[in-house]
This record gives sequence, C-alpha cells and structure tokens, in this order.
Amino acid sequence: MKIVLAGNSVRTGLIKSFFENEGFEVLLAGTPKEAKASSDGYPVIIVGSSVIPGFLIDDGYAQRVIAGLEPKAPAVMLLDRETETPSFIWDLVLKRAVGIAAGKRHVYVLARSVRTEFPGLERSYSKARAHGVTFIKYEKVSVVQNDAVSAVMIDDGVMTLEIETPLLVDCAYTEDRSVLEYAEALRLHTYDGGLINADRWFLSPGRTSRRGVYYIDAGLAMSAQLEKILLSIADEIRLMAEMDVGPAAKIDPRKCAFCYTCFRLCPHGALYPDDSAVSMSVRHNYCSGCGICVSACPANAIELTERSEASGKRQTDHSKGTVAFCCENSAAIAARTVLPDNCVNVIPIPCGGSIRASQIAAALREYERVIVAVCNDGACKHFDGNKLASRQVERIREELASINIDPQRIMYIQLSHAMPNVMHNMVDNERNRAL
Amino acid sequence: MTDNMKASPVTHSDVSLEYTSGLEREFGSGEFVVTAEIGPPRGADASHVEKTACSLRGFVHAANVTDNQTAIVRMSSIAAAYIGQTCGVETIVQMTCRDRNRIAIQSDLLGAYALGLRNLLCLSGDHQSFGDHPQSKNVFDIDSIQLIRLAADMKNDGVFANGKKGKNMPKFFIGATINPFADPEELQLIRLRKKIEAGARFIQTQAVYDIDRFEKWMEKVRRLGIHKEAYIQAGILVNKSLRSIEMTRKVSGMCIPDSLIERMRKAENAQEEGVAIALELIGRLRRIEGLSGIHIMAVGWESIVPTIVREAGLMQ
Amino acid sequence: MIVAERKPLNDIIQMVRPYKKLLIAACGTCVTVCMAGGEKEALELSSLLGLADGLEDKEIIVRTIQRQCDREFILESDEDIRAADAVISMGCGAGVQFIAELYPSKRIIPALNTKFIGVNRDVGYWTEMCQGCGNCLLDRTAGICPVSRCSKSIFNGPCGGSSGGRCEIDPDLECAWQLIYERLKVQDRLDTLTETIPPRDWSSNRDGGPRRVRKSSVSPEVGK
Amino acid sequence: MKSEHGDPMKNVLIIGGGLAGCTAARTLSGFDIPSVILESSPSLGGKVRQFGCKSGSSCSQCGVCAAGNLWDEVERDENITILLDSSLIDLRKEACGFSAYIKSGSDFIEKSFSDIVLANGFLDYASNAKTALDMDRSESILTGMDLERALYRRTASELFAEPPKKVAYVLCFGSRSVKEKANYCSRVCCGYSTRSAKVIRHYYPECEITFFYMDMQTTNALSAFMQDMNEPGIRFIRCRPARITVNGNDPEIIYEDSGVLARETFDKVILCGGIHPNSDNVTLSDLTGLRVDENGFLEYVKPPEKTHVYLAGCVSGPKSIRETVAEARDVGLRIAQISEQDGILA
Repeated sequence: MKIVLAGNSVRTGLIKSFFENEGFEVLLAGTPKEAKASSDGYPVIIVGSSVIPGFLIDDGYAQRVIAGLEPKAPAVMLLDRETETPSFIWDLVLKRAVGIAAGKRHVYVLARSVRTEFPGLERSYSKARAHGVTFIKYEKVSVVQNDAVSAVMIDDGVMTLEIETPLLVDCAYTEDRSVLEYAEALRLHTYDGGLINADRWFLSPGRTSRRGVYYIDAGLAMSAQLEKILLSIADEIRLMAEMDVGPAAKIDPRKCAFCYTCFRLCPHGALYPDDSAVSMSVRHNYCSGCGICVSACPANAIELTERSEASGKRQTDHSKGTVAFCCENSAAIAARTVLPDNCVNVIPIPCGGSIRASQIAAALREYERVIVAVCNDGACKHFDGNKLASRQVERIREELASINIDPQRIMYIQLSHAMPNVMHNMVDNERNRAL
Repeated sequence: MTDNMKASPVTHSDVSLEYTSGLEREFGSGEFVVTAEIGPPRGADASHVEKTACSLRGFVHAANVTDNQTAIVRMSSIAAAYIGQTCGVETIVQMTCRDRNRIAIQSDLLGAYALGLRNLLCLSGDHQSFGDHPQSKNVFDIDSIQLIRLAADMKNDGVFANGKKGKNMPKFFIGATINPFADPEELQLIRLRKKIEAGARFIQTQAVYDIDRFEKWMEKVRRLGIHKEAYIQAGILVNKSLRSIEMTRKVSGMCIPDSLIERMRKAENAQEEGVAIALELIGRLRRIEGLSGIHIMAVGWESIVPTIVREAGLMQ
Repeated sequence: MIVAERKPLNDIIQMVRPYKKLLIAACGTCVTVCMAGGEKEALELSSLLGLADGLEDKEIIVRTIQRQCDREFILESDEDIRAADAVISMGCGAGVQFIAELYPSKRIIPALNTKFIGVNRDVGYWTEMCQGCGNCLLDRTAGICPVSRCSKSIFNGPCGGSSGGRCEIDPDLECAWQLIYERLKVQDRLDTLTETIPPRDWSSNRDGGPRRVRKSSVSPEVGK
Repeated sequence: MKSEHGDPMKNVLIIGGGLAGCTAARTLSGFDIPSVILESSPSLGGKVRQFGCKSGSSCSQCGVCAAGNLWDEVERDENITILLDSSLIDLRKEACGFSAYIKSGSDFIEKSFSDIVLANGFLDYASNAKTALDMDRSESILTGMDLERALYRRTASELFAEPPKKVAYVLCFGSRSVKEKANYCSRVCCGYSTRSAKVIRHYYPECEITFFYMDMQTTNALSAFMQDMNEPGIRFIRCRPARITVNGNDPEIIYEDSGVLARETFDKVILCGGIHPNSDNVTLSDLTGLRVDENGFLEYVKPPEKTHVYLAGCVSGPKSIRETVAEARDVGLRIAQISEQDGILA
C-alpha cells in the first residue's frame, strides 16, 4: 500500500523507514503542491518539525555543556517567556533539571505558572523537588547577558531576586508554521489559529480534519511517543483501506454540469475532477457522508449511497403538526432523549448543510411547522454545515414572505445532544401555540 | 467694458460661414478669458435663457450652455445657445455622447453652425443613472475624444465621420474638459494629450478648490508644453451654502480641502463666504503661468457671476 | 457561460395561475452552473408554487432538459410538453424561445431573467464579462472589455467620474479603464493607451440586427 | 465499522459501562469481536452521559459530543452484551484466557474471556466531600457533576432556577493536596470550569465570576480561549480558600488575598476537581495482578499484550474526554490486532 510523506523535517528519514518496515511503500512530497497532487489517491502524512532547544532533547549535548561549567555555579531554566510553555516541554525540563541536580548543582526552574497536564508530570515534580530543584513562579523577569555569565532578575510580585548563572536555558520552542501551507494545499481545517490536528471528532493523535490526511510534529514527539503515534496511524490506514466507509456521495455523470460547487463546498476535500471521467468524482475514503454536496449540487446529480436505516427514511406522518429536520450529530439524539414520539416527526439528516430549500418548502405543504435543528457554531463536524443550513432557512423565509406565508413557520435552532431541553421547549411553545 | 464686448446680437441671417469664434479671438489676444454657464430651463420658456444671457452680457467673454446636465432633461443646448447668442452673449454649445449616436451628433453640429454658433465643448456626459430617467437606454456610440476628432475632421478636412467630403462644413472652436485631480494622474495626462491631438483647442478643468495640487498639475502641463497647444481655463464653482459645498464634495473625482468646508460651516452668511472663497481662488489662479482664463460654474446661482467678475477685477 | 437569475416568485405565480397541468422544464447546462434553472431550482420552484394560495390544485411535474438550445434534447420531453397546459421553462432566453418555437400552440412561460455572459467569481456569485458585441478588441485593452465592463462603454477612458479606481455610478464597481491602465502598466504596454481608438463599427453588435453564425464547411445555405 | 477478519477465539470482558468501556466495546465490535460490559449502576453511560453542553455563543470544544451517539450505538450493537447492576466477583487465569464469576443483579454467571479491559472510571471527590460537609441540601453549593447536570438540563433561556449574580469556582478541590491523599492534578477542572464560566456569562452577562485557583492548566489551544477570560466581571484569585461555610442560604468563602484575610458571600459556589481512584480499584488489582500506584490508580506491571488485561480511562489516572476516547480506541485496536500465537503485535 502506498502512502505519501509530506514536509521536510530532519526526521522524515526515520519516519520513512518506520512505515517501510510496517509494509508501506513511501513516496516523498517536498512541497505543498506535490503533496496536493499525490493526495488524490494515497493517504498523506504531513511531518512537521517544530524546534525544541537542543539542550532539552539531546542528552549528550547537555552533558557536554554541563561538564564545561565550573562546579558550584547554579543553572537557570526559564519558561513561559513569550508564550505559555506547553506541558510536554515541562516534562523535558524536569527530567533535565533532575539530571543537572544529580551532579550536585543547584537548579532554578522559573515559570509563570506550573503545568501539570502531561501524564506523569507530578511524578517528575516530586523527583525534581527531592533533588533540591528550586521552583519560582515569577511575574516579571529580565535577563542581562554578558559573555559567559548572565544575570537574571526575577520579580514574583512580592520580592525580587537576582541570580548569576553561566547556564541560562531558554525553554521556548518554535512551532513549525510551514505546516499551514500544507494545510491549505490539502484543504485541511485549522483550529484556534493554526492547530491542524486538534480535531475533536477523531480524537486520536495524528488525525486531521480530513480522512486519509495525518499530521505528526516530529520535532515535538519524543522517540517513544513518536513511535506510538506512528503505530496508531499505520493501524488507522490499514483499517481505513479495508473498511467500508459507510454512506458516501455518488454522482450521476449524466447530470453533472461540472460546476465545481461541490468541490469548493466539500469540507473534507473528497471531490476531485478526475480527468478521465465526464463528471466530478468522489474519493470514498475521504467522504464522510455529510450530504453538503447533495444539497449544494445545482444539477441534483449527487446522492448519498445508502443512508443507514438508523437515520430512517422520510416518513410523512400528517397527524403530527410539526416536522423537524435534525442533524444526527446533535438534534436527532436530543430529540430521541426528550421528545415523546407523538408530537414531532423527526427526520435525521447527516448534517445541517445537507438540508435543501426544496425539502423545507415541500415539508411546509404537509406540515404546519418545520424545524431545522443543527449543531452550535463551531461544533459542526463538517465545519460550516450549520451556517449553510441557516442561509437556506433565511432564503426560504424570504420566498415565503413574498407570497405572504408566515416565515415564522420555519424555525432554526442550534443545540447539542447535551442540552436536549432546548429542543423540548422549542416544541412546547410550538404546541401551546397550536392549542 | 471694452466696446468689442458689446457684441451686437447675432442671428443666423446676419452671419456668414466665414464668421469665426469671438472666444477664439479673445484667447488669441492674450486676454484672461472669463466664461460662465447658462443652465437651460426644464421647460420651453425662451425668456428664461434671455434673462440669464442678458445678465451675463459684458461680464463674460462667452457662456457654456449645458446639455442635459447630470442626465436631467432640459431645453436643448443648441436652441438655448442660439437664444443666448441673439441676446449678444457668445455661447459655447456643449455636446455629450450619451443621448445621440454619430448621425444625430453630426446633423446637430451642422444645424448649430448654421445658426451662427461657433464654440463646441465635447464631453462624455453623465451616466443616465444619475438623472431623472434612469430606466433610459444610453447611446455612447462614440466617446468624447472620438467626438473631438469628429468635429476637428469636419473643420480641417471638411469630411463627415465616414470620411466622405461634405459642403460648407462647420469649423468649430473645439473645447474639452479635464479633471486635474482624477487618478491615475499618469493616465489622465495621456488622455489630455489625446484630446489635444484629436483637435481640442481650449480646455476647461473641473472645479478647482485645492490650489496647491492644481499648481503642481499645471507644472506638469507646462512641462509637457500642453499650455502652448491649447488654452487652459480653471473651473471655479461658487457655493452658496454649506450643503452645496458638501454636495459638491461628493461628486466623484472632486477634491475639496477640509479647511474650506470648515469655513463654510462657521460662516454666518454662507453666501458671502462662498463668494469670498471664489474670489481668493481666482486671485491665486490668475498668477499661475500657462493659465489662459477661468470658467465660473455658479450652478443655480447665475446671478452672482457679475459680482464675482467685478470684484475679481476681471474683464477690465 | 450564460448567467441568469430566477424571476421573483410572485411574477411566476401570476403567469401560471390560469393553467392546471404545469411542466417545469429545467436546463442542465449554463443555468444549472449558475444555480438559476437547474434541476435543484426546478424542484424548489415546484414545491414553492405548491405553497402559494390558489395554486393548490395544480399538477406540477418537473423534467430536466439537458440543453434547451438543441432540438433533440427538447423532443426527449415531447409527451410531457404536449400533456401540459403550460410549460415553465427555466432555460435562458434562448431555451424559452426554442421550446415556444417547437410548440407554437403551447403557452411557454419564462421563469428566469437572462442577464449576461459572465464568469463565476465565487460560489454563487457571477459578474458580467462580455455582451457579444461581435468585434472583439480585448487584445488592445489587456483582456479587459470596456464595452461590457465600463458603464459608458467608452473606448478612450476613463471618463471624469472614475475615482479611486471605482466607477462613479457604483462604488463596488471597478472602473474598467483603471484595470486596463494597471494591467497595461504591468505588461509595460502603456503606449497602447496613447493611440486614440477610433469610433467602433457597431454593425457587428446587436445594433446590426439579430445575428446568425453559419459554419459553411458543414452547413449548406438551405434551411434556417 | 465491520471488517471480516474477526477472530472467533476473542471474547472481551469490559468492567465499566462509561465512556472508556463503551468506546472500547464499539472499537472491538468493528472487528466483530464480542464483548461483555459489566456496569455496576442500573444505567449505561457512567458520568460522561450526564455531562452537559458547554457551548455559550459558540462551541467551546469540550469533547462531550464525541460521545453523542455512543450509547445508542452500544445498545443496538449485537456484538456487545450489557449487564447492568453487575460486578466481577472472581477471576481465574486459565490456560488461554480467563474464567470470570459475575454477579448480575441477583443471579451469578460464570463465563470465559480472552481479554479483560478495566474501565471502571473514577470517584468524584467533591460529591462525597459535599455530603461530608453536610451541604448537599444547599442549592447554592455545586459539585462539578451538579454543574454538568445543570448544563445538561438547560433550556434556550434558563440555566439556573434563579439568575446568579456572583459565582465562585473553587479549583483543585480535592486535588494537589496530601491531606485528601491526592497529590496530583485532576487536569480537567480548569478546562470545564472556564468553559462553563463562559456559558454562565452567556446566560447571565452581568454575573460576576471569581476563580480560586493555584495554576490554570490551559493547553495552548485553550490559551486562545483564556483571552476571553480577562473581561470585566471575571476575577482570578490565586489561593486555596481557607473555609467554605453555608450561613442561611448564601455560601461564604474565607480566603487570603495578597496577605489579607477576606470573607465574601456568593450566590453559587462550584467545587471543581477531585478525580479520585474508584473504590473497587484495590479488588480489581488483586483479581488481575495489576499494581495500585501511590495515588490509588491502577498501572501496568507487565505489557498488557502479555497479561491480556488492559486499562482504559480514568482507572489509570485523571484524563480528559479526548484522551479517554483515544486510549479506549487504542486498547480496542491493540486487542483486535494481536495475532493468535502469543500476543505479539501483528
């Protein structure tokens, strides 16, 4: 099976050999453009290389530096200088501090706040304290560097302290921002200003917003951890290859007008203009069946292969005054937990973005009221599905108002399965209105 | 007022083809030429034109007669210009490309010349969406530069737009407009040169409020030698209220320094302040080398022109 | 491509009111791409018409004609057209007229307002680029057409009203001549601007009367 | 996730029907590997099923939605047998696998399994402490779990019965303290306290919120989130409250702020923190041979592939929802991937 390693980190070679003896054929893509081209057929692993101070990673180098210092001089390790030092760097700092302190040298660790979030960090703390490492929480720090010795002035809000040290370690790490070009080329979704794998849906290290595209920051992960993440990615790729992916988009070539709307709106980059075909084609392992393309396609040329019966066919049930198009990731679950069956006809949809204006209009012919219930802003698994839904609702309301039908017959609500009562009182005050 | 100012009324019968433009003679004599504007009425009342023309007689060398300004329907420029001429004021016909294709334009030029009108100002014309018939179809068969060329070909080669010879063809004194403050400046200067190459012999600029910028512009014009190929008049717009100067400022491509707006805002008598500003501007404009005169645009306040001319010491 | 926009719902409703059996004919090419008259919009129109008061009893069926500007595609829906009391064509102006021509006794109702030949700037956004004047001068204006993209279609622009690169009639509208000037400057061909473009030969434009194009190599003189 | 290379031999016992247990079960089911979930309480879902949504004006990515559909999927999955009100009585190592004695409700079952997953979750220290301080009658003292239930029950217009004007979060309540035998950070409370604070401010914009904290554990992603925290009306006081008392209905906190002792009353006090090891960890360790670490959580002695006993979730220490799901899925994958011979990773 072929995979593509994108990005040029110093450890790409190591990762390449790992995958080779996992039985994969590894292609290399040095630039975002190459990565984009090769991403058509094969899984892509983007290798980032953020830079951690060598003193913290390279034990040999650290030993040589420490050996060069005269015996009694204290060592100072400075954290949280510009940005908050992440907890995995704390783990490295504490291990290094214990190493230095073992050589009967006094070690100061200066930080704005203590991070305890990394597994096993407390253990490293107690070990460091046992070795006599001094922790100081500072509010302001200033450093005067003069050749061999640097003077560090610390102010912890109560008193100030000055330490002279020949070894001042700035524990800041520089993030690899070049990865964002790959993210753009491969149409990945970025979170919180640049994180491309804080994807809460797939919840495993290495995954990105797109199936089949993974991300490893080789600079950060230490060897043990790196191997664990590479292993889980290798398993994932093998699993994805043999697994049938569930509902995926299918395009009727006769109808496709090749207008690229689906290509542009697909949140997972699963559609690509396969030049041999007459129409847009779907990359099944990337498609997550959200249905946004189905709603967007002006030629009505796309459907989802098989809607799992759990989401149910559209039962028209006139006895109920209301129909609710519910996103299956939030509203449909909420409806199942709080709505008794008799008052609303719940129609699960894969994502708010798959709702079509014609579905809402058609529903209005059979029901007094139509509810479109989708995820909260920022929670949508397909990124902007809920916003697409609100625009469709807005447009239909305008059309209805122009033929003097009460636009409020359509309701748009945002919720998650963990706040189901929003669904409940929406239906209640609708029911009292009906009485 | 010098005697040649009291031009005797000119009707079409007492004019021969050889009669040439008085305005051109004034420019040629090195006079600091002053022109103003007659805004034709929105009806068929000739006396309105006569009244305005007579009030201007002796105070201006010539008067533009606008052609459906801002695309608002008014009496035709040629008719009003003729009426004005019969009252003893030399008039400048304005011709835009918005409402007529090249056939109508040429036939109007023949008619205008036959009526004794000798000065022609060629403009593109405001888009109909500004006017009172935004639904109308515009023409723009030719643009202002092509119109200048058309009039010049008639004058120099006696030919129609199709290149064919005509008899007794009009020989207009041709003028054009330019906005010294429009960007990109490099392109606007190229267009000015194209207008002159097409045959424009006098140029009326957009209203000048920012003297420093205008002086820099005139410097560039002098360096290109344009002031030797065509007579340049600086436009002066007289505002009679704060609202009027603020409205002017919104016109696309207009450049009015904030200081002038503030003066109008603080003035107790806005009309006096408006006149004072105009006079100051005229004072400074007169000292600019290469400038052959000014064109006073007192939109809707034509009665103030005589006072301005007198107070500015023009037309001595 | 040809860009069109659906008429306001009420206008369509007034036109279809007297007819019982309606056929909505979508068109599968240009107006699908510009999201005006494709199958999706046809289905939407059908369900919206059903909601309008007074139209409940209508029988509406929806068909998609791949291209309404080719006879064979139209004739594929021949029965449905004949069976309908009126046909709502969601094709561009050409489509509406071609169906009307093939079924002279049938009432054909236009659902779209055809606008211009344009390009897709963004999902759901198109701008006019060409009006088919029949005598292309784009080589002289660095690929920016003054006829369709300048409000006054002038050839020796810009006019006095252009400021800040924008057209005086609409601040969102870029002045075509500003664009031409900038691109010619980039191509170091500003000298082309110094030559005055002579008055246009508009006979190739719509002004020259309805136009025809005949490819003599395949199309004999005979027949329309 | 169905795939055909299921292994007839494999049959997994999962202790605990919470997020970790159910995720592991679903992952195994993806490989057609049957599993039995023992849930001591009468309902599936453990604590995470009661967690509420922390979306204010927009989703704060707390991870609760990862478990949105999990419970229905488990209940509908025929590869998974769910035994409620049941617990493991005895476990004996057999030639290959284990035989387990299970007390399910009133009857006893004896069944053999190839692998065991311990996913019995954690003990919420604050709930017990609340009863110890006999404050559970008071409406205005909330534990983390009470807060989650309030978030779950909220409607479009209402979060609490009556709008609070002053809310206090007491962080590290029952963590990072030798006294409560919890010398570790519970790691999740800074996350859910700041996220829920934004929800409270969303419902009640004038409500003043005060955090009594030691060190805010905000991951980088969250630090962008923290910027929203420094608006007027949100205060951070770095100290551990000396005493929390309830006089009448308003809780009162006595604390030391930069050297000065202060007393302040609040409408609501939320005690956050205190993920403590589950009480049955000791018995499970005896049964499975895994070791209890210094804080009472279980840890591996030999690699799980050898002993066929895996840990998933907070049984091995405080974890966020995201880490729990990742770990549980990883456990499922590794059980499924092991070839038959002797547990060497395929």
